[in-house]
Amino acid sequence: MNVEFVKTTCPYCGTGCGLVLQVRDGRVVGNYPDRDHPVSKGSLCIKGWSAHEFIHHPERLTAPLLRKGETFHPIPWDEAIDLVVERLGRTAETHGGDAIGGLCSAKCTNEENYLFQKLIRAGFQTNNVEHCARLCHGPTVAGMSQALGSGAMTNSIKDFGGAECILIMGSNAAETFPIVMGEIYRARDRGARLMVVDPRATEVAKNSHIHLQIRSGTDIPLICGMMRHILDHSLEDRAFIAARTQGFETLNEYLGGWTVERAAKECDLDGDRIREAAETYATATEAFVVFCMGITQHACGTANVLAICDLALLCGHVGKEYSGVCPLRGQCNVQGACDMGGLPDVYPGYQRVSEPRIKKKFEHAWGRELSDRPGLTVTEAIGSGGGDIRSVYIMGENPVMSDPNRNKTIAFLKQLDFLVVQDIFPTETTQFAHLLLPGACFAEKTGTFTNTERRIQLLRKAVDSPGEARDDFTILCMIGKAMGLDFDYRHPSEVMDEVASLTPLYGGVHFHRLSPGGLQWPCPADDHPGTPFLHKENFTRGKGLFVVPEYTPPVESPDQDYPYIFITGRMFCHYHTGTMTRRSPSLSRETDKPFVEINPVDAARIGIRTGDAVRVSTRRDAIVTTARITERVSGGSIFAAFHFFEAPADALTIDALDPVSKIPEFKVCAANLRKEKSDGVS
Amino acid sequence: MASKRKAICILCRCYGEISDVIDLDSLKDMLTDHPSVSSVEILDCLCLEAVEGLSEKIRQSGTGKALIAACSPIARGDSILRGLEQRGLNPADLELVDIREGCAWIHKDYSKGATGKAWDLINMGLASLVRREGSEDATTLVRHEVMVVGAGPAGLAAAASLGQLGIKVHLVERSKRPGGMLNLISRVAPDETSPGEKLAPYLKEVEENAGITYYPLARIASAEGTVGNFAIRLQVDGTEHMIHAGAVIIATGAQALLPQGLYRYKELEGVLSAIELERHLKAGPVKARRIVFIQCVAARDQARPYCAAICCPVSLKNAMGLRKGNPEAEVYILHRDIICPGSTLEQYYRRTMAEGIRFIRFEEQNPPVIEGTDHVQAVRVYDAATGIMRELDADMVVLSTPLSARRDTHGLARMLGLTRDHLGFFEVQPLMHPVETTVPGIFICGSARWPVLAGRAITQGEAAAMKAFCLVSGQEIAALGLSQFRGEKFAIARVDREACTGCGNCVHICPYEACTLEPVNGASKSRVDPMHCTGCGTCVAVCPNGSIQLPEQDAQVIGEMLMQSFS
Amino acid sequence: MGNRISHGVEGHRQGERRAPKVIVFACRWCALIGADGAGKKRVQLPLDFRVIPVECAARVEPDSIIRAFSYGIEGVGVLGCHLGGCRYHNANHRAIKRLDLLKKLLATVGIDSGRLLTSFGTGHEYHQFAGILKDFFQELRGLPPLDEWARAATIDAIKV
Amino acid sequence: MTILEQARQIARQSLEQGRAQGVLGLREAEGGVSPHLFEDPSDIDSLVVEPKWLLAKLATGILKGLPADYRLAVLCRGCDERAIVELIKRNQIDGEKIHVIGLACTKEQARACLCTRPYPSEVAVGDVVEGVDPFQDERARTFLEGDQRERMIRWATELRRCVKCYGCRNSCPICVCVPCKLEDDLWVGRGEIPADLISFHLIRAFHLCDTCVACGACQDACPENIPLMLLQISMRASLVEKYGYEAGTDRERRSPLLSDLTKEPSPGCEVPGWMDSLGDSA
Repeated sequence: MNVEFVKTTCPYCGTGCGLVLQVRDGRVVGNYPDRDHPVSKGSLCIKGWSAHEFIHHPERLTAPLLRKGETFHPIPWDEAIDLVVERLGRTAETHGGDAIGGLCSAKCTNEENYLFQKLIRAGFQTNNVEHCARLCHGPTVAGMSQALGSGAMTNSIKDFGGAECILIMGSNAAETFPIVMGEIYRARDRGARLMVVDPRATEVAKNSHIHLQIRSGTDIPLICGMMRHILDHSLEDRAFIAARTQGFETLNEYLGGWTVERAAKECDLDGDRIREAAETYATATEAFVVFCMGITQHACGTANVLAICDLALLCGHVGKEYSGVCPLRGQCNVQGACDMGGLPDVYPGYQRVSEPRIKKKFEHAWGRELSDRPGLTVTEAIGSGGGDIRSVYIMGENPVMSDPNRNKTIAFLKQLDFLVVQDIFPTETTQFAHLLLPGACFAEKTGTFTNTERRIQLLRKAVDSPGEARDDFTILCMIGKAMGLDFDYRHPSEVMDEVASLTPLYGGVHFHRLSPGGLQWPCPADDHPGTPFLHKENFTRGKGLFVVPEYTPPVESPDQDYPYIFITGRMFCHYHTGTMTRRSPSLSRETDKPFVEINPVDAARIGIRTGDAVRVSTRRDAIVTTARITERVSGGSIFAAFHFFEAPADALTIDALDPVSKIPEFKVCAANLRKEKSDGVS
Repeated sequence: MASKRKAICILCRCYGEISDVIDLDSLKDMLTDHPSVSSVEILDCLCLEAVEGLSEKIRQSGTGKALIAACSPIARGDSILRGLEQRGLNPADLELVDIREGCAWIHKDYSKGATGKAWDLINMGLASLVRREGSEDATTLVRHEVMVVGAGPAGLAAAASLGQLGIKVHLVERSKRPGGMLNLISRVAPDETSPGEKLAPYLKEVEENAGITYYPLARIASAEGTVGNFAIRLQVDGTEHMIHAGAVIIATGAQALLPQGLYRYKELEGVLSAIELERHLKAGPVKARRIVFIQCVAARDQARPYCAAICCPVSLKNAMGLRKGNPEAEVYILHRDIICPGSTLEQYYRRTMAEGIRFIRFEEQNPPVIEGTDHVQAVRVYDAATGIMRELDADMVVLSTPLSARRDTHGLARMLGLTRDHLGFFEVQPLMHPVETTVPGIFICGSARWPVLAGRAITQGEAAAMKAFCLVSGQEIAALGLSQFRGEKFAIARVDREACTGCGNCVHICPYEACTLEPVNGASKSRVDPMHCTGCGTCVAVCPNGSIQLPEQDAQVIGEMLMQSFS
Repeated sequence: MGNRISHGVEGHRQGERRAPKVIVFACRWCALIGADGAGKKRVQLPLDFRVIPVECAARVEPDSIIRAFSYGIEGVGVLGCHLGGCRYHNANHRAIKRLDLLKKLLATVGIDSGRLLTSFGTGHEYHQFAGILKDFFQELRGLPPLDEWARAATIDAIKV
Repeated sequence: MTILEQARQIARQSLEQGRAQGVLGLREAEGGVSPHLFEDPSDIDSLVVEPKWLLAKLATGILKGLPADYRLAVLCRGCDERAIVELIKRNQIDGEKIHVIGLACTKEQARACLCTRPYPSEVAVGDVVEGVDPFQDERARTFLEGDQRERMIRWATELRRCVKCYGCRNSCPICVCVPCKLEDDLWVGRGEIPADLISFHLIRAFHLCDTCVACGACQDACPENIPLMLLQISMRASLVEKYGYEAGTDRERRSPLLSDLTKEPSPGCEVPGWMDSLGDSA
């Protein structure tokens, strides 16, 4: 018998915790926290602890599957590869490269994402490369790069511990980033003030000193009100503003139109709470703003992010070890997928496709002609109802579950000429595919993830993939070679070396430098130690830029037909579309039932008790789910987690987009609620 | 998994005793749409209903499960349940909820509150009823034989009376002669008969009754099996015997202490222990003129904080014996208290005083002192009554020590799973079970349990014989029938082999050694012996993951009851 | 499940805070007989207690006691036979040891160990049972309500 | 010889001299430190003893799949060894198959864990240092003594952080039950955080009342830094005081909670040794 312990990185959220997989005779039999990991320090959340449970699940895809009518049939790899090349090629010939779309994956490694976008860009002269970052931190990337020059979390997770004040906006970190939350509690233990902005009374809110329970989508009024108050009492950091920022005047003017009272009215809060919050944040010597989907998933997402940057710049709370603006990135490698150019407008390292100099560099490196037209975002592509996009290659994504207005998404997928999906399990999306390619899960591959604090960490292969399944690196190389691209890499490390040579951010990143502990980018050179926090002397863009955050209220607001505000989000024991967590026994044991949170007052009015079946409907669609009566949601709003295919919350969500980042407004739409006669679910 | 069938609810008005306080009609309304209720009925007085009618009603209700909300089990409830059982309803399908003693009568002035409470109580009852399962009973065939260990007065009496009842008896004795302790003593207290006459009738029975086999010089090599069928391997000087018995009677007796190192014993001539005196008396008249008895030697002290309760009568008897041998003899009994309970012994005590035996009470903290160089000359004692120090000339001092537990019985205890108290005596079922050990089918009598005089030992022997007879005279024994207690019981613990981690908590805590660990492909799993389990549930409370349960009231039931307790 | 009735409030004088809820695990060999006796003698008792009959005090899982507290039940009683009087060969000795330790744990986390009433051989007679119960309610009324436990778990508490 | 050298030497010897076919310890490799099953003496050079990383639980898992004649040596700290002893008593480990290499903790480590017994029964590596009395620790005391209401609030506030990762249970060497009561909503509410404040934590704590070896794995694993180990301290103290019992220190002795009052502790009066008997035949 052979027992091994393999250190690797957790495949769930962006915290990037360290796992030690216990392997026996080629099977992962256990999973323990890594005691000397820089981020997780021997802890894990419930998902991390059960990260190994789905690896050997019987439903894993184990061979390429070709659709014949309604069913799928296994075919050999070479056939599958030829088919992909042939079909995509045909589309490109007949409709041009821009008729090809590719979704890479925040669940795949940097190397795989790099190869994927290289495949699409070099292979078909199109920039239609996208992934789910669009749906979480699109606005963050857009907003923060505009204001600060970089879209990433400015600091390291450990820095939270040193702050005096932490303002958490639209993040239920206790459920979604438990390990980060631990660091925030550490700060609280040392006397830091916690302030939480959230329409729901989440655990984070309950454990904070100030909970600003705003009306959904009124973050900008709140922040403007705070900034107004800060200026009125001249609590702003004049020196910082003078030395390191520009555009203060325009903002100042704009804020003239704002008063705490007006803000209070918009958010329906008590003005004094806003004042208290403003003073607490401004007077702290070291302060963080931590934010997440509650900020970004709005039609005004980018403006929200800009407002946050303004607030931070105004008080000089950025560019220091214990101060900063910290988006918590959702997926284990969503940061990396963005870094690797999994976006329609940039090459790896956020180098604009529209910039001729950059284009040249990559054309030279890849030996192919490239397109300078930014590609379509996934939301635009689907929103357009298709037509321009004829064939799609999806690697490890499940848009049917994750994208808004599900019916539209399905319609889009159905009208495609060719859809190839590469995944480890059958998903709601794979059922619309023409071809399925069996990929490898985190325990079966070598590569790197970049976590939310820009830490590039190694993934170490522990076991072989089941059956014919191949790790996505190999699959991409097979396709690339078949298309005649220079894809003969022997090992993912060679890909990372290529990345290093082309992107300054990763300039000094090589596998041999990554253990233990990994490296935090920017790491421009081989002798560069990495960067724990950004914008120290200068902002990446030089000076910090104040941008006016134009306030636009939510697209849909409650009316008599749809009297409730419908909020979507996550819960502690499941992850995103549930492809992995719903197949993990201990997580399913915890909850395997969709639910909707309803405030006791509303519940009493409609006569609903916990456990009752209820029908939630919006202008898009309706779902039947189980009621959970709780004061976590305030009267007039209801909340549903989007992990459950039985009652997909995203059948209901609205596909109104943020003009800049094209993120949909997942967090607010109008919904109706009624008791379902039969105990439909239970 | 417990079946979730619905139950019929029968509510009793008790001629207003209940319904005047509790609003039964509104309870009925609410129960009607209760998920686990099939139908509801209100009766004026349950106990006047013919039980046949009732049982029919329950059968017709279809489910066979019934919840009866009426008076307490101790009032009429239990008897109603028994009645229904006798008419073939499964006790596990019946639940009695006490809403009279338990509710109406104790909350007279709070009608609304009482009704609410009744609702909760009924819900708790339903929760337990719909989940409850019954223990499956186990039965075993009975051998109509009994093994009696020890042929002292108790053992002989037991063997004899079983023999007379026609039961095959194996009488096992470690020494050659039967008689045990009585072989060592001169006469039997308090009636002063000779051991011979005392034992004669029993010895006769044992010798003449063909059904009784006597095994002298026997050792028990091993003992296995449970009530109804024990298998015992005997070593009878050298040769091996295999015997089987439906029940076992322990009559191994106790042993005399020697007062080693006390009162200059073995150091001075004329200082001897009670048991030695017995030997002398047995041999014939004892030529001593001044004899001093010292009581409570090595008894009622730190090391042995008990009173053997027979040393006093024995010393009185020996004093009289000495007087017989030599009417001139002066006999003093130095005691801490004379313990002679019961009218017979008290009479005897008075007789000895009348005979001129002298009694002097001393205190534990200043015991008598023996004087003399090589032969005892006198005893100095502080007379607690008069407060003066007395010096008694003595040519013989008798140290009367208590009986103590045999030290060679731990093997036997281990083999049979018997428990012994910290003094080494075998333990019995507390309270109304004087001759029953903690192991079903094993009974005990005589001084093995606690020091007794021969007469008492004989009575106990006969009592144990009767108990054993009741057990082995039947054809088979049902595990459920073994409960020595009145009323129904939560029968037999059940182990979920899947979940059991084999931690052994149940094995170590079970007061009846009913749980054992046995290997099941590589892991060890707990197993419950239905013949030993009394359904007390002690194991349930220490099982870390609830894999051992009482089917009649498992964790689910308790949990549900808690959930329902306050609606 | 089922309908709900509000009750218990009348159980005691106006203005007094709602009576604590009590669960009593009663050994059917003694305390249950005491409870029955109290009924027979029609002794008037506080409303808010529920008796769960058990075969022996030793059968009561500490888990179920803890669970009761987590349901907001403010007092749990475990009433068994007197030492040496256990029908199950000193099974109650084990209960005593175990519950004594449980009290330690409860006390550690600030749940007054008085909330777990363990009493052996004292509830057999009707007046004893009634007495124990009344005293228990008295003691519980003296303690801060248990739901403070949940309430304490908000940030304002950190300030103390 | 440094502690590390001692550890390596002993580990190497137990392999070379065949005292064990494998040594379970920590290895410093390219990825950093992680547990490792050393079977080849030449690997031993990569063996390390820091950080504190408890191996009892791993050992239990590994032993289950090993061939009957395989003997596994485990590099154990005091708590680790105590855990192994408890596991042997609870039939989770075959005592014959396991061989303990005792490693004594440093003063600092003892202080960090508030460990009363920072050393194994036989110390092979390192030097024994005095244990720490938790009741002397300022912070610990606020969780154990003093005003009850304040303590209640302090605990509630701590436990309120719980994100129900089950890390405390998963990392506990003693917790081996499948299924586990904590996952049964009969005992603990499911699907929401924080975990049911009272039932989750007190049931978990009490299940370990007489088996907790105070290794602190539970609180080391807690992402929200809840001082879980302090839940056990007064119970452990009371067992020591009442019965002189400390979990994991004696392979033979069973928990006093499993025996009745007359036997544990035995209230004196053994039948004294000097007593002999006349036997039955004079």
